[in-house]
Amino acid sequence: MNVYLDYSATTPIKPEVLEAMMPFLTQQYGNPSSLHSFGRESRKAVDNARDQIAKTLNASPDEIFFTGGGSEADNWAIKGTAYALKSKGRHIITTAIEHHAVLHACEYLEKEGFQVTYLPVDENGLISLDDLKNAIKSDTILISVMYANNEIGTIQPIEEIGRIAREHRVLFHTDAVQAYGHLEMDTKNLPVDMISISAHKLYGPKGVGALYLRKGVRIHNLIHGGGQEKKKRAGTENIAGIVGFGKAAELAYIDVETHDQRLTALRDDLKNQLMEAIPYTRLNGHPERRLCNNVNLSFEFIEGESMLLSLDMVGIGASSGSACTSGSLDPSHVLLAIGLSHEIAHGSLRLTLGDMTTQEEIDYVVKQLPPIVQRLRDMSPLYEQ
Amino acid sequence: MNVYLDYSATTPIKPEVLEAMMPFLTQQYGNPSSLHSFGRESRKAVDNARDQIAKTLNASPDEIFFTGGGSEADNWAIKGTAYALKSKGRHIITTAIEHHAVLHACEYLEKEGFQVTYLPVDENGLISLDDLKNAIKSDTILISVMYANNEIGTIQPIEEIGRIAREHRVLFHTDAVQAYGHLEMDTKNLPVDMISISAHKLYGPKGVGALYLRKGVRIHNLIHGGGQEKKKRAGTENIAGIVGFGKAAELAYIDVETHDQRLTALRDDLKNQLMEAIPYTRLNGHPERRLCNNVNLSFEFIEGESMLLSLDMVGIGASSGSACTSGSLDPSHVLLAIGLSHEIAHGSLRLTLGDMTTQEEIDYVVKQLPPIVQRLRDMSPLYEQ
Amino acid sequence: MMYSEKVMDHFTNPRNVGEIADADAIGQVGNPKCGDIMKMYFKIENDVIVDVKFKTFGCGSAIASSSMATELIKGKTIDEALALSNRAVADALDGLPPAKMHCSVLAEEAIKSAMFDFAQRHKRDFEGLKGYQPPTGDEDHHDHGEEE
Amino acid sequence: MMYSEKVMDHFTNPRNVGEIADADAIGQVGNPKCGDIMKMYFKIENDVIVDVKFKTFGCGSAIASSSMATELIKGKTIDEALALSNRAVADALDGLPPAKMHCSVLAEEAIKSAMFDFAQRHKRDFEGLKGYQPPTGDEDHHDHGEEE
Ligand SMILES: Cc1ncc(COP(=O)(O)O)c(C=O)c1O
Ligand SMILES: Cc1ncc(COP(=O)(O)O)c(C=O)c1O
Ligand code: FES
Ligand code: FES
Repeated sequence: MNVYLDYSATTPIKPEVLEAMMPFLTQQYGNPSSLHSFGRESRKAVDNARDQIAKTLNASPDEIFFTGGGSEADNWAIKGTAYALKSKGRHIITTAIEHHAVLHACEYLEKEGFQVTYLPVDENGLISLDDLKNAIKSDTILISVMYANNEIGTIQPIEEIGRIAREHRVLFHTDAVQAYGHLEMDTKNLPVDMISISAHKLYGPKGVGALYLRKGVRIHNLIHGGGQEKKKRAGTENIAGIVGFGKAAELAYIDVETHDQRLTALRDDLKNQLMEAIPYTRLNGHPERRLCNNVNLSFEFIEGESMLLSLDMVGIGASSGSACTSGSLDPSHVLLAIGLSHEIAHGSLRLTLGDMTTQEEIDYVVKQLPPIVQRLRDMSPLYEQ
Repeated sequence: MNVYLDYSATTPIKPEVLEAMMPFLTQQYGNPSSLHSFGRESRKAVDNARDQIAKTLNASPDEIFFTGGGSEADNWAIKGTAYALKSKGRHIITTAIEHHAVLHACEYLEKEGFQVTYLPVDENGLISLDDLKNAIKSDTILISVMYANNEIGTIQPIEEIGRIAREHRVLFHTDAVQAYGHLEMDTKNLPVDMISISAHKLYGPKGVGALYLRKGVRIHNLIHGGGQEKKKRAGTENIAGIVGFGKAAELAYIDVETHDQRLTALRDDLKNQLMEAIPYTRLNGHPERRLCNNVNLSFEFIEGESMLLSLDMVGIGASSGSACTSGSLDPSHVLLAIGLSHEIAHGSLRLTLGDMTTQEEIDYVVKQLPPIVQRLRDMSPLYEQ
Repeated sequence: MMYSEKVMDHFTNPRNVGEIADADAIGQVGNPKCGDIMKMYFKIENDVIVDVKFKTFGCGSAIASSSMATELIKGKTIDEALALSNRAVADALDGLPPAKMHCSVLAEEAIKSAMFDFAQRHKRDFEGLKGYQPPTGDEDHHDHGEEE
Repeated sequence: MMYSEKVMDHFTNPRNVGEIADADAIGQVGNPKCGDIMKMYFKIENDVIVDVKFKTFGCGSAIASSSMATELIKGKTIDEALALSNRAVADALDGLPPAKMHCSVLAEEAIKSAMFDFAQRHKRDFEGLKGYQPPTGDEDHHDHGEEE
């Protein structure tokens, strides 16, 4: 049996999404910037995708700018704001548990003369609003707090953060790459200025993302050149990718509530059964304020990669920490930030569910995982019966 | 009859290329950063594509870094070098006829405190090596000269430029987005440090490019984040796009000479017949040192967009100036740089040929274009019989 | 760039193309540098436009605007012609893309320029020319409507 | 991360897992902070390793390296065991990914650490331990082999 439980790393493309993309991988190859008919269909397709995404965010289409992925959107929002406002101030506030696309962009800016405050989080992964308020200085130009965490699924109080940002007239960016497709976001009510999203997390293609940029917010470009994306993001558009993103976004928000309920039930079943079956286990992330598809557990005395390997051998695809860094064995910065010791952080497992996940798959994992943990514990010098 | 003669704007994806991509748009959706089997095939596919491209450049695979397109590669090379070397110097040399991805990146850097010299070109679009030598100063950190121009097809003396750059220990970047796929580039012999390329110009998908970065050359990242691309370009890889790029590159270089000869013959036939049939016409770009697929003609007394519209009505897709700016009617900076007056620059037409171009198509254009030009001239207040 | 069918029709079959040898008024606006020149020739009898022709160097929407504008004012009085706004031309064409609205402005201006010529030749004053300043070549360098 | 079949075999069916209650020598290296601890137990008779067991907290290649290393030295003399290099362990596993070479280093070091323990207990000197410094906990913070 093959069970993919790594939907937060990436998702398969839905058949309807691929179908929408296919014309643009075959006959409809024109460049949208071209005047001729070959290009016109491409232009329409990009406009349509922009409308589809705008609708899901209750935004105006001209607030949506396509990028080459979530990381580019994050880098653009952060560096673009920093460079645009550097004469106003050089202080940025973010959190200790951001995705590396945000963290490393901030660290880069630190080397370039900016100051960055990394807000700590509590044991559930939540930032404190008081910490945030205290961190804001007269030269703070940007607050960047992720909507939901990719490792532990914790959902931040984005609306409250946004209100604080507004009060202090500081721009607010949120990395919603994991939240988008799961949570409703209404930009007419949500006080956010920039939102990063990425197609491949919601059954769209890899290599395409977008930045929502509230009307009137001016940041520098990250990629200069041709006049695409209203001169804010140059480069011949990835039409097929953009069309797929639009379709995927539309599908995700057709009935996001049912999606949420179904996944939440499966998630809780998986989590509860595993925690019952395996002693010395803790749940990472907030018990309630968490993504409907995220289970993150730490099993004491064992190490994550050997668990992943063992799971892989029985056909289960999972992740320990974030997929982006699992090539290295450095313990996840997120797990350390919620207070886990290095040893325990190393023994963490992330199982993320998706639209194709079935109860049967959950049951299979619940059957397979406990003996794997036991076998590795039996081999571990840290484990004493 | 539908005749696409805008291959320099973008190309259709070849069936073999799409076939190679399909698995990664369907079952093989794993994230290459994941440890499990779902991700492993993706990892292999990216590695294979990197090998394919490295081979065409006679480079090592670890000198190839995938990006979200040619514009990103250009921006990365230029800004990445500028920021990395800014303590060494702040002077950059480029040309007046670069693609906007290079020009606007340079203009942006000027606002950020860098100095940029824009080398002029002669009436054929060639820079002067003496001008280049004279422009180099003690604080010059980068020379960026495009391999072949996207509008007029002129091919620069890249090897000589590279040798001058080496002598002066200045990094040398070339935007080869138009040249790649047509011209042989052997990085073992060519003294270049960085090369930008883009898949959609050689029958690969849109939204994927690459930067060749010679081993040992250190520039700053443009997109920070996860550890992809040896930590030089973050973001979940566009696997399908990368696979398509690899395949397209391989195909392009299987028999690049035959490709060149065939297109050169068609190109010259098209150019000669049109110049014979239509008076007051000039060829733009170098008569010999030009891309095998580029015809660029100026027809006096008329304006480009109305020509494109008329051609479109008979099924012919072409471009006037670069596709990226044809939304605006500003005359092409390239045509002005080779000395054309504004009026004449406005009346220019670019016809770019490709692998699917046939003699029949050429004949069709030769039949259709002259009456179109005549009709527009008859309507023009600038034209006197 | 997506033009309406009306625009395409007037671009493909422009009405009133040509010159009038003994025109009573001639107006020319635009600048070859910008890629657009519009020239209009008028026959005027008793302040009524009995004939009008144009020649245009410019984009598709400039040609269509010339064609439509000349159609709209043929047979009209000078005052009616001066009242023609660029928006009316654009509307009659079922709209123009935002970046192309200025092409219709050229048509409005070409008419005004010709009527100014007529007024000068006959030492006349027209309500619609109040405050009118004839364009002076290079200055008429219009914004190409690019978005920032 | 692509492991050879040999690695997967030794990871799935590790040889010599366990402890030896009355071991003649024990070696432990690694650091739980880094996510890897390797502990080896030896029975030694006449300077020959008659039995060896290990326990490992670590990644797949650490477990496979422990298994392979213990196999390679079982029945060998102390001198032979001390001559075992991490590369020999990796080679016996048909190679390890570059970022995982240090896991085989742990195996080499666990053996050295145990032989040092044996040498100390019996006040012996071994050629292969010349210049050997036992690891001191926190300092043994290895580079995780990430590329820059
Ligand atoms: C010379 C040149 N450089 C850069 C680019 C930009 O490449 P891309 O469209 O892949 O961003 C293009 C084409 O648009 C080009 O012709
Ligand atoms: C929270 C978060 N931000 C950003 C990213 C980066 O997105 P992408 O992989 O599309 O570059 C990811 C996923 O990798 C993510 O989970
Ligand atoms: S004449 Fe139409 S763009 Fe200027
Ligand atoms: S033990 Fe294998 S990575 Fe450190």
